[in-house]
This record gives sequence, structure tokens and C-alpha cells, in this order.
Amino acid sequence: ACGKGAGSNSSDFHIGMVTDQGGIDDKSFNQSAWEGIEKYGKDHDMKKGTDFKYIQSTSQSEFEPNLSKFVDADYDLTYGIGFYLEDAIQQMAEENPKSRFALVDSLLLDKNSKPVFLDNVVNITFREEQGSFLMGVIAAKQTKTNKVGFVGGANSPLIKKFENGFKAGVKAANPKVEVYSQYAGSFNEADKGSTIASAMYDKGADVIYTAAGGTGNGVFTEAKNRKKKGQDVWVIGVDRDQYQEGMPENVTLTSMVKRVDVATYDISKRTEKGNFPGGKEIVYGLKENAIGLSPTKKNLSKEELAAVDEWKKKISDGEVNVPKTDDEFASFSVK
Amino acid sequence: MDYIIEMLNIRKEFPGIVANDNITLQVKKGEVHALLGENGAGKSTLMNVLFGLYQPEKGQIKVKNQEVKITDPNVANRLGIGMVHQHFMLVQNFTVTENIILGSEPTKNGRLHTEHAAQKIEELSRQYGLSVDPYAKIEDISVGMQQRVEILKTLYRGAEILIFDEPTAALTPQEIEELTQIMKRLVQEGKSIILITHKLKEIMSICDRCTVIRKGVGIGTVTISETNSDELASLMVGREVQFKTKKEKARPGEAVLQIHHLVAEDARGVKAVNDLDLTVYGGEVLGIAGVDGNGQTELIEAITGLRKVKEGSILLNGRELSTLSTRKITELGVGHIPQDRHKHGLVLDYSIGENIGLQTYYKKPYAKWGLLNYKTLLKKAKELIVEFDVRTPSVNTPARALSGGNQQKAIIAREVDRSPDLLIAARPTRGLDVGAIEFIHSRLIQERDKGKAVLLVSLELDEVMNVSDRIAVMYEGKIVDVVNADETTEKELGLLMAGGKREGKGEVK
Amino acid sequence: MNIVEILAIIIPTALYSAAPLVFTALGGVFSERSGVVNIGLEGLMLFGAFTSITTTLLMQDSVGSVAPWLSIVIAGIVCALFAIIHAFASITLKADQVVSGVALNFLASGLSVFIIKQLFGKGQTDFITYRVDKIDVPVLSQIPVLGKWFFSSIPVTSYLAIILAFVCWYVLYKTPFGLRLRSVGEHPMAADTMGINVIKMRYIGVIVSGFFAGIGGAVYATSISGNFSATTIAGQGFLALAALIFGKWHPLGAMGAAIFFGLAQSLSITGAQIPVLQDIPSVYLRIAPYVLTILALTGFVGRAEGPKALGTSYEKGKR
Amino acid sequence: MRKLLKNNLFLTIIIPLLAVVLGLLAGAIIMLIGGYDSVLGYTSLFEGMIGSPKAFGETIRAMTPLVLAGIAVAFAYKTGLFNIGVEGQLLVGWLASVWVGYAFDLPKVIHLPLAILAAAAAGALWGFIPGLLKARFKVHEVIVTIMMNYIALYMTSAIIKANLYAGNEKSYNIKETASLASPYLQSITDYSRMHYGIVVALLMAGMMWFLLEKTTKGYELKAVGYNQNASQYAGMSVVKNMVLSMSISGAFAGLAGAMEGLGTFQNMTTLSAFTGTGFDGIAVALLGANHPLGIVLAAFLFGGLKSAAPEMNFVANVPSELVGIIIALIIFFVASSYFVRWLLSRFVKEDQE
Ligand SMILES: Nc1ncnc2c1ncn2[C@@H]1O[C@H](COP(=O)(O)OP(=O)(O)OP(=O)(O)O)[C@@H](O)[C@H]1O
Ligand SMILES: Nc1ncnc2c1ncn2[C@@H]1O[C@H](COP(=O)(O)OP(=O)(O)OP(=O)(O)O)[C@@H](O)[C@H]1O
Ligand SMILES: [Mg+2]
Ligand SMILES: [Mg+2]
Repeated sequence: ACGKGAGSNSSDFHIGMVTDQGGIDDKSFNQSAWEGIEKYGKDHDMKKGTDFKYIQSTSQSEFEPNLSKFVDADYDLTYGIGFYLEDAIQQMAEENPKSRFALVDSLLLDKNSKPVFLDNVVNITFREEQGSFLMGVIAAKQTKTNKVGFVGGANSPLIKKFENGFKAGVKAANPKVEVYSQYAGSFNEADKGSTIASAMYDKGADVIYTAAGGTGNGVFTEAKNRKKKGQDVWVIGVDRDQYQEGMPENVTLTSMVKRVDVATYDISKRTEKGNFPGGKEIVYGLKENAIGLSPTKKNLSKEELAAVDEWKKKISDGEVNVPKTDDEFASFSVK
Repeated sequence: MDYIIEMLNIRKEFPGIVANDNITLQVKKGEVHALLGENGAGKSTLMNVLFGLYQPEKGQIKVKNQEVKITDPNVANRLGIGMVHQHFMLVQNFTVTENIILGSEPTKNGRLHTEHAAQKIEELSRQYGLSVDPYAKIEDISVGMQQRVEILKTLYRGAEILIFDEPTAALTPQEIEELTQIMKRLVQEGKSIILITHKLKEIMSICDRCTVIRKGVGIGTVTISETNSDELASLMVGREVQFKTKKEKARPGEAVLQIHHLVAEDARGVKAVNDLDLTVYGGEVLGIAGVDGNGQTELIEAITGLRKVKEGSILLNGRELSTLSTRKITELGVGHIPQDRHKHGLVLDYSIGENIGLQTYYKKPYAKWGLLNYKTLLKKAKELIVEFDVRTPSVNTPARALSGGNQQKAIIAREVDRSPDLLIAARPTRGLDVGAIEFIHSRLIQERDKGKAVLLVSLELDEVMNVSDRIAVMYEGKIVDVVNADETTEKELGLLMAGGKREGKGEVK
Repeated sequence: MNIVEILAIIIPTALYSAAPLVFTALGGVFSERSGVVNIGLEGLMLFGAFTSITTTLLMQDSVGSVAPWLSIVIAGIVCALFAIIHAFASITLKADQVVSGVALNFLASGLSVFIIKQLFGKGQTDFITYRVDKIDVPVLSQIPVLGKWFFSSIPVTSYLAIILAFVCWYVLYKTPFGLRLRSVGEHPMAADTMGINVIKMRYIGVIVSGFFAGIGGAVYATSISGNFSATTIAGQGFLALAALIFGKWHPLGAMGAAIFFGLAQSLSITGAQIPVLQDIPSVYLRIAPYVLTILALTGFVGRAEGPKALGTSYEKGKR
Repeated sequence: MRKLLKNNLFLTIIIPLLAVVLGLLAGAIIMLIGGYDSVLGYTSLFEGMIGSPKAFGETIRAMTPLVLAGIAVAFAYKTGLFNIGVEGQLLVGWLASVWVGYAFDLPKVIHLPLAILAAAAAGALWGFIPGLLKARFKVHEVIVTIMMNYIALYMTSAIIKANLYAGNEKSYNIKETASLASPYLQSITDYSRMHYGIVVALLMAGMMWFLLEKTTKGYELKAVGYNQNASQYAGMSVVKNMVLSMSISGAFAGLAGAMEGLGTFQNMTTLSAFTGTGFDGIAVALLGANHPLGIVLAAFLFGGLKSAAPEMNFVANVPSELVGIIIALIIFFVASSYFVRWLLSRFVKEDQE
């Protein structure tokens, strides 16, 4: 493969990124992660395509070779986006102690799936549950039927954080509100998304929070169809500001944004400055402004916003500890 | 002298063979013109040329003295040429009407106007004495009926000249009789007929003139009234032909096959073989005569284990077969020449060699520990191909590319070579030329003379009478009577086959 | 929730998600009835989805809400042309029909994403602004019970699909064209001797299948997914193929089978929302549609006898 | 030349080669149209296929399951059945191998073969069902196998979740004793993931050929494929042979799964979409003209192209999808070339005799 600085030597710092199967423009964390790297690149006039660059993985078996391309071209920092890359990163990191990696959304796990840390790997994780909690609060305030819904993609620990955070938020804001939640089983089945949404809306839910990637498209479709017919239903988007997806019927109440870009920018900066936080888990949450509300707030009422700020503070101050897992949620309560 | 059809110096080549080499055929209006030749002589090809399915490399075609180019069947139809193909050209799951109107459908504002067509078809079939139900599905009607549909197809298109390619090969004697009447009728109505057949008797009985082809070359045209079957035969094969298969008197031995109270059902669950008794002795040929559909097929399938035996017993040398698998039965010494060589007799995509091994491939010396020894298998096949003079380019030629005659010889080679105690031959000479027939009959006799029991099932009376020692007549699933071949007459058999009784003798159970 | 309400959820969603399958399966009927196997349905559907989304995105600013409808028609036409590849390879060049169908699938998925990247610089399109929406049929949707079941929140395309099935049935069984098409699939040589142009009929069959499959994909994209990416069409084409065989190569049968899938699907998905079924482990609900299909086939539908000449290329004078 | 044309073997070789060349040519044109540097594109593509020991190793790794998927399709095809269920059979095989590989503690000599056999058995079962339904109830194998694919997809994930879940949507890793991974092979291909699976794959390819061409069973299986009536007449059991054929085909597919589970990944992810290997298998079988040797070569080509696609994308920015397009075109050319073959064979007929 081509060595570093192929083309020009506008910089001696090189950042690589390997997407998971979602692809670079997944309207989600791959895209967001790249945006962060791009921004960092621009700010430090690095050259796209040589100084910072990405490879897309179209299949699980490509993760490792893709990472190794950056290793061979000895890039200074290589991001692996998404927990699916955990094995590959671990493998590559062990084989190439000199190269530095950043794994987004997961820790490295050992044989007995206990977390392990490697000095040349930084693990980037987010407090999705915190953001989801705020979405729950909003949903609880917004609903007129006292019924809201959650649609998840694959039923995994990661998505569970979204669900439990959301449920906790609802419970905190208004215990009387009932939450329907269902997992589609995959992130790319729009038809299932819309079928689930349709069922939930029919059962009276009027706000649905979706953390389901492409499956979520179906939820939006369903909501728009109903809005058109004058039904008062909402969707809460995820990862990025999904306001546009809601147009023209305007069904996006708000979105839980997960600023992977903030993280990638930050880690890149630290690494270039020479303090690469290897062997650590760096957690980004409300405090770091890496998790939070979408910029577009048109559809949110004064009091909803007020409530959000109030809870945000409580969470940041550690007054409230938002549950991640079903067990934590079971024992969750707010005074 | 005006001809309605003239095919002059036609040459048609297929990769490898010249199927028609400078053949001339001239048909007069209102005559029945026979086209005679061995299997593979080039008859079908010539007719396919006339019908526009093939384009000739050389030669000229005139219809009513007009030179014409027959580029496809449409043209042929327009010129009033219709063809009844050797292998029927009928869509099985369509109705009679649908088959007939296909390609020139009457419509009423875009919609198929079947009723109207059906009427026309009924009129036609009344006019020509073909009784056909326009609404019946092809798959539900008899072969004879199907053929009449083929005829109607041509008439419906107003054909003047009708080509019949081996129309009788698939028919029962009764059906053949009916067909003869139909042809006579057609000629009366002013149609002209070209008839391909291997059966000299038929030619003698209904044809006016006959053109003979040998190996793609035209031998000449003779007027029937001025010739006889022997002459025709030798013209066709190019040598003297033995008609009456010569054989000494049979020396029957032990009973080889004993059937008691056999009951077997057909696909529809009707008792096709109904309480049947039959005994075949070693060293004799027992012929089963009967109109098609009286349970012959089911009987054979029951004996060979291809059909479940409902009741009764089948003993081979005293050993019960009715519960055994086909393979076991074959191994116990039953040989079977099936009536449909393409459906049952051969794996058309296997080489002729592999086909000859179809019954023995798993046995020593061809197989050891499940391993197949192709060398010995093919070596054996080569020997048999020579012995039974199967005409094939090589032992590796796919069976599909062989003529029916040669395909049949291969099957017989396979079955006879195992020298089974009981050899069942079902319509073994279907569609074959006299040369092949002669050969096959003599092989059957040879087996008999080796002391084997031969069970011959045929719809052609003269075959049965000519080859068998005893003849059992089958009617509605029962053997109604058993007679000695040299003591009976066609008339008597015909009567029995129609369910009648023999005078002086009560119905045998 | 009582049964009436449950059905009011299941039936509309079933018809909603069945529509694309119905269109595609009907396409398959034409191709296979003419004797040409069409494994390529998946690819054709995918290419239809791709075409409709791209064209909608390009048109919607100018033509507004008719964009998706136009795009569906365009998708149909484009895929009809696309199908000619399959026709040419398998009919004219006598390529193995399965082979060329499979190749078509590869080509469709590769080409579509490749072009998307050319056009939009990314492997996944934006969402279309105007879609094919679910509607309540005026008046009819007011009928008690039935209105909620059959006439509420169902996109027009679902009704069109059902109507089309009947049209196809009429064309195939009541017109000369249909008779000829079927004859070519059953016994091409017989058809030939009756002066029917076998090659032409088969081309028509394949092209029509392309047209309908394209529409099927377009309907999926414009009414369900709303955008296009490599994974938008993942297996629906094969389901349509299954529906076509399940339906015994009969237009109404194929429609029935497709709707059966739809019902089983939406039952399995909404199941988690339905009191009784809630407690069943979700995996059983998820595999239910496929298990049911197999059982149905084994149980009562039984042997599916395809057109006799299906999969065989036609050569004059071949016995 | 004539002489050569007569030689069928020559045809069988030259025609696919021709198709490959044409396919690549077409690919180049598409690259040009797309405004990419086709020279750089192809150099990087070949770099990525066989340019370095590592690339080569990855190509071998990628081809291993394709060989098995290919012979699975071909085997069924040769016996008159169309198995588009390879995908599902592969998935259950993958799971079975991982499960056995994880759950037991045994010496390698037992553990590894056991895990491999488990995969074969699982795949065989997944092929047995459609085979049985086809033979007994005349249910079209195409539908059943399609349905079985989905059932496999959802059940494997569910089972992993329930019994083997190690977090991050994947199962526990298999024990060292069940692994096909080979430090040696890796070291000589400087740390590609090449593993001993290739040996299994090649053995199986040989096995298929042997089974079909050298044994009485093979003779029966093919006969039943060609003509059931005649097979019955010859005393073969149509039902048994059909079921057997689908089971064997399934077993091959299951082994393809084992290659992933015991070789490449050492575990299994809870998939939410098909891997596609099964469908690639159809392509491989067809390009390889259903002949084991052809299949191996075809698998090498496809495996290489697929594993090299990212390199092409990395160096020349050509979208990986181009590879898919090229593969499609190659298949078309091969398929159509049966026509060429047919033409030539006619010539040949002529000048014998
Ligand atoms: N479609 C074809 N392709 C190649 N060769 C053919 C084809 N049709 C016929 N032949 C060859 O032409 C020769 C004549 O065939 P044709 O069918 O005319 O014989 P036939 O007289 O009809 O024989 P039969 O009495 O068995 O019907 C045969 O030797 C055959 O090998
Ligand atoms: N496609 C073909 N290729 C090669 N030879 C053919 C082909 N079709 C027919 N033939 C040849 O034509 C000749 C006659 O064919 P035909 O269809 O008449 O079969 P047949 O010998 O009459 O047997 P049957 O009448 O029982 O089918 C045979 O020699 C056969 O080999
Ligand atoms: Mg003939
Ligand atoms: Mg004949």
C-alpha cells in the first residue's frame, strides 16, 4: 500500500478511519466521526485523502485488512468506528504495538468478555443513556395520551442504554406515562420499523423515540403518513439532528445527538499534542457536550426546555445516576 | 400431369450428416402418398422442410406449380400445408380448442372467443367423422384422440395437404382402423395426404403411391397397385427382409412366472388389474394381446415392482415378488424392456455406454466398494454395441442423439445380456423400421430358445401372432382367454379383445 | 386490545408491506410462464428502488408531490430495459437462465451503488420529500370494522397491486396474447409449429417481468424506505420469487401468497404488541412467516408444477 | 486451431479466461466513464489480490468459504436440484462449529475434527429438510431453501444471544484446540488471516469430483437428477437419492460456515443480514462450470477481487462496488459463451466422419 505522505507532505500527522458496515454516510456515528476528523484536518490544514483518510468496510471480514492498511502506511492514529470493530482493533493493536488506535463505542473484551486495556488503544464511549433520559423527559411532557414508544434496532447492550435512559427519563418526569418498547432485530429493515411504529401509534402512543438506524426510516415514514392525516404524532430522532428527516410534515420533535465528532476531534487533538490517552476509556456525556439535544428546538415548548435544563443539571451534578441496563433501571428511582 | 406438391432435389444437412441428399417427392392431388424409409432415413426431416421448420440447403419446392419459399410454418399453413407430427405438438394442460386455435385465435373485442371456435371445431369433427370434445384437456384424452386433435389443427387452418409422420406408431389397432377411415374420408373431401409409416401393411391398404428413401437418398417412387410389401421392404433396406420370424416349435419347461388373483390400481385408484391369473413357462413366448388401456401397463409395473400390488401373488420360480423392490426383482432374474424408451428406458443425457450399465453399474466387476469402474463398464458396453449392432458414433455419444431404433437396440442389449429367467418386452418395436423389428423379434426368439420365459406385450396383432407361442388376451384387467398362436386367427383375437367369448369355451377366469 | 383492533393493525400493515412483493411476483409470473426462470427479480427490484429514489430526488423540487408517482413509472420502464440483458443472455445466447439471473442481481447491486456514489458522492441517498402515502379511502373507511380493516391507512399502491393481479389474470387466461405466452412456456416447439414467434414471446415475458419488478422495487422505496442504500432491497426479490412458486405461477395465486407473507410478517412484528403473543419469545415470532410458508406448502398447497419448458432454451428441431 | 477447438478441455479453460478478460476490460471502461484512473485502479486491485504475501494470504482466506459454497451449489446442480439455501446452511454450520469449538475441552486431534463435523452435520440437516420435502411432497426446493435461509439467519442470532453471548453482538471465541488458524501460514504471509481451512476446501472439492465421477452413488445421484422415471425403473430410490443429494450439498455449505467460525473469525456475530457468501457460491459454481477445478479457480478469482476491493478503494478511490459489477459481467460472458461452445461443437461435429 502507499506510504504516508503520498502526494504532498503538508503535515506529518496522519489520521485514518475505518467505518463499520454502515458506511461513511450512515447519517449516524460513522458520518459524525468523520465530520470530526475532517474538521480537525481543516483546522490544521491537513490534506484530505493523504493526511486524513477513511476506508469503508462492506463486510465484517474487511475490518482487519482495512485497519492494517493504515498501519502499513504508518498513520499516527487510526479510528475504528463501532463495536463491531472490537476484535479487529484488538488483534491489530496486539500485532502492532507501535501503532495507535481509537475504538468508538466499545471497550476491548478478553476471552471471558471482561474489559481489557491496551496501551496503544483508546476506547471512546458515550453516555447515550443521559441524552436518552432527556428525550424521555420531553416525551413524557409532550404526550397527550400518556403513552410513548421506543423502537430499537438490534437488541444489544449499546441500544439498551438508549432504551433504559429513555424509560428512566419518562418515569422521572411522569410515572403515569406508559412506555411501549420493541426491537426490530436489525438496523436496515424500514418496513419493520414502520409496522412497529404503526402498531404503537394505533395503541395510542403519540411520541416514539427511535434508535434503529435505517429501520428508523420506517418510523419516520409512518409518523409522516399519520401527521398528513392530521394525527398528532411525533418522532424523536437519534445520533444526529434528524429534523430534516421529519420534513415537510415536521414530525421530528427533537433528536438525541451523539457528537462522535466532538470525541474524534478531541482525541485527534490530544494525540497530536503528544498525550494520546492510550489504555484508557474516555467517556463523553452531557458534561462534555458530546451528548445532548439537537440544535433545532422549534417543536419544543418552553416548559419542556425548562425541564430539560433542570434534569441536565441534576445529571451533570451526579444527583441523578441514569441507568444503562435493565437491572439498573429496575432499581432506578428519583426522589 | 399436375402435382399439388413438388419437392425437387432437396438437400438438407445437419452438422455431421446429410439428412436429405437430393431427394425428389411429387404428390398428386387427392392421393395418399407414402414416404417409406428406415429410422434416420430422413423422412421427418424432409417433411419438416416442407412444413417450414427447416430450411433446405438446396432444392426447389412447388405448390400447385407455383414455386414457393416456405420460411416458417405460417407460410406452410397459408399454402394449405398441415402436419401431424410424429411426436405430438400439443400443450398438455390446454383444452382441445385452445390447442387448435393457438396462433390464429378468434377474438371478440380483444377477448378470446373460445365458444365460437369450439362450435367450428365440432362441425369439422362431425364433417370428417372425428369425434372430439372441444373442451377436454389434452392430458385427459387418449393418444388416438390427441392425434385427431392434431388433424383438426390442420383442418381448422383449411389445410389442403396433410402430412402424417408415423401416425400409427402410437395407436392401437382399433385406433389405426379409425385413422384409416378418417384418411379415406379426407381424400374423398379432396385433401391430399403424405403418410410416413414403417408398416408396409398400411401402405398397401391405403396408399396410392410410395416414395422410398434410404440413408437420406431418394430411391424412387412406385405405384402401390404395381408392387408388394416384400419389394417395398427390400427397396427400403436394400436387401431381402424376413417377415415371418422363423422359429422352431417351442419346448416349454417349468413355470417361471405364476400370477394369482393379482389386483393393482392405476393412478386414479381404479382397479386396472383386477383379479388376474397368468402363467408363463420357460422356453415360450407368451404374448399379451389387448386394446390399450386394459391394464397391460399396470400389470407389467406390478410384476417389476414399479407399482404397488394390492392383492394376490406373483411368483418367479416359486419366489414371491409382490413385496420386493424393483432392484431385488431385477436381481432375481426379471428383464424389462419398457414401453416408453425415452421416459423409462434411458437416461437420455447419459452416454449410450452408461445407459447400457443402468442395471449393473453397482455390481462386480463394474463396481467394488461403491467405486465405479468405468473402464470395465464401457468395455462391456462396446462389446454389446457390436453384438446388437447399435448404430452410434461412439460409446460416449449421449443416448439422446441416437435414433429410436438404435436406442431400443441398446435397451434390449442391456436387458437380454443379463439373461434373465423372465424377459418382459413391452411394445418393443414401437416406431421402428422393419429392419430393426426383424432384429428385435429374432432376439426375443433366441432368448426363448435358451429356455427363458418371454412375456411380450404388444398392441399390434401381427407382432403378437408372429412372435408368440401362446397368446393371452387381456380385457378390463383380466386375462379373458389364452390361445395357441398357430391355432388362432386375427378375427378371433379381435373378438376376444373386444370382450367377446370364444365359442365352445366358457369365459376363463 | 380486542381482535377487531388487532386486525385493524395487522391487515393494513400487511397490505402495505405486501404491495411490492405482489408487483414483483406478478412480473415473475410473466417471465416464468413464458419459460424463462427469473432469479433476477431481486436485482430488478433493487434497480427499481434505486431508479425511483434517484429520479424522485432529482424531480421533486420541480414537480413536487407527483414526483414519486412519475418515478415509479420511470423505474418500471428502466427495469424493463434492464431486463433485456437477462432476455438477451438467456434467450438469444441460450445462456443458463439461472446463471444470467444471478448475474443480473450482481450487476444491479453493483451498478446502483456505483451510480449513487457518482451522483451524490455517497453510498446512501437523502430522504425523498414526497412519498407514496397511506390514505384512508373516502367513504369506505367510514364503514364500521371493515373500514378500519381494509380501507384505512393503506397506500393506493396496495390497491393497485391487487387490481393488477386481476388484470394479469385476465390477460394471461382470456386473451390470445396470454394463450400464446403460456403455450411458449409449456411446449415451445408446438407453439412454433403454430407459427408463434417463441423468441419474441419470451422476450416480452422477461421485459414485462422487468417492468413489474421495477415497479415493485419503486413502490418499496417510495412508500416504505424513503431512501436508497445497498441494503434497501435485501431479499424481497427472493421472497417474491417464492410467492410466485407458492402461488403456482398463477397471478392470483402469487398475489395471495404475497399477501400471506405480508400477513405473517406483520403478525410476527406486531405480535410483540398483542397481549397473547407478547409472551412468545421474539425469535419464534420472527421465523413464523417462513415456517408457516413451508408448512402451508407441505400441508395443503403441495406439489407446485411449473411450466413444462421452464428453464429450457428453445432450439428449432431439437427433440 | 481446429484441432484445439475439438479439444473440449481447451474450450472449458479458454472460454472462462476470455470472459474474465472481457469483464476486466468492461470494468476499465466503466472506471474511465466514472472518471477514475483505471490503470491505478487495476494495479492496486492486483496489488490487493496477489501483490504481497499478505494480500495473497487474504485472497486465499477469502476464497476458502467460496470454494465450499461453490461446490455445495454445484453438487446439487449436478443432481438436478437448485440449492439457493447455501446461505442458511452456511450460517447454521458456522454456529455449530463455534458452539462445539467453545463448549468442549478436548485435545486438538479430536476437538477440531469434531467442530468441523458439527458444521457439516448442521448444514446437512439444513439441506435435508428441503430435500425431504421435495422428494416426499414435491415441494419446490427453491422456496423451501429461501425460507430456510431466513430461519437460519434469525435462529442463529437468537441462539448466540441466548447461549453464547460474549457482548458486542458476538459469541464467545472458540478454544485454541478447535481453531483452524495457523501461526505458520500467518507468518509466511506476514500476518494475513490465512488458515488451514483451504486444505479442507480443496479436499472437499476433490471429494465432490470423486463422489460424482467415480462412485456408484454419484452415478445414481446424477441419474436421478436427469430422469427420475428411468432411475426408478433401474431400481434406484428417487427419494433417498434426492434427500442425500441435498444433505451432502448442505454439508459442504455447512463447512463453508466452519471456515468462518474456526478460521477467519474464531467466533460468530449475531448477523442481522445475510453474509452473501451463499449467493457468491452460485456465481462461483457457474463460473467454474460446476466442475471442482473450475470452482477452485473461480473462487480464487472472486475471493481475490473481493478482498482486494478495499485496496482499490484505498489507493485509487474507486468504489468497491466496481468489483461487483466486474463479477456480474464475467458471469454474463461465461454464461453466454455456452453459446460459443455450442457453435464450435457444431463445427467439430462436421469434420468428424
Ligand atoms: N435436429 C437435428 N439435428 C441433427 N441431426 C438431425 C436432426 N434431425 C434429424 N437429424 C439427423 O437426420 C437424419 C434423418 O432424421 P429423420 O428424423 O428425418 O429420420 P426419419 O426418417 O424421420 O427416422 P424415423 O423413421 O426414426 O422417424 C438422422 O440420421 C438424424 O441423425
Ligand atoms: N436433435 C437431434 N439431434 C440429433 N439427431 C436427432 C435429433 N432429433 C432427431 N434426431 C434423429 O432423427 C432420427 C429420427 O428421429 P425421430 O424423432 O424420428 O426419432 P425415431 O428414430 O423415429 O424414434 P421415435 O420415433 O421412437 O422417437 C433419429 O436418428 C434421431 O437420432
Ligand atoms: Mg421421423
Ligand atoms: Mg420414428
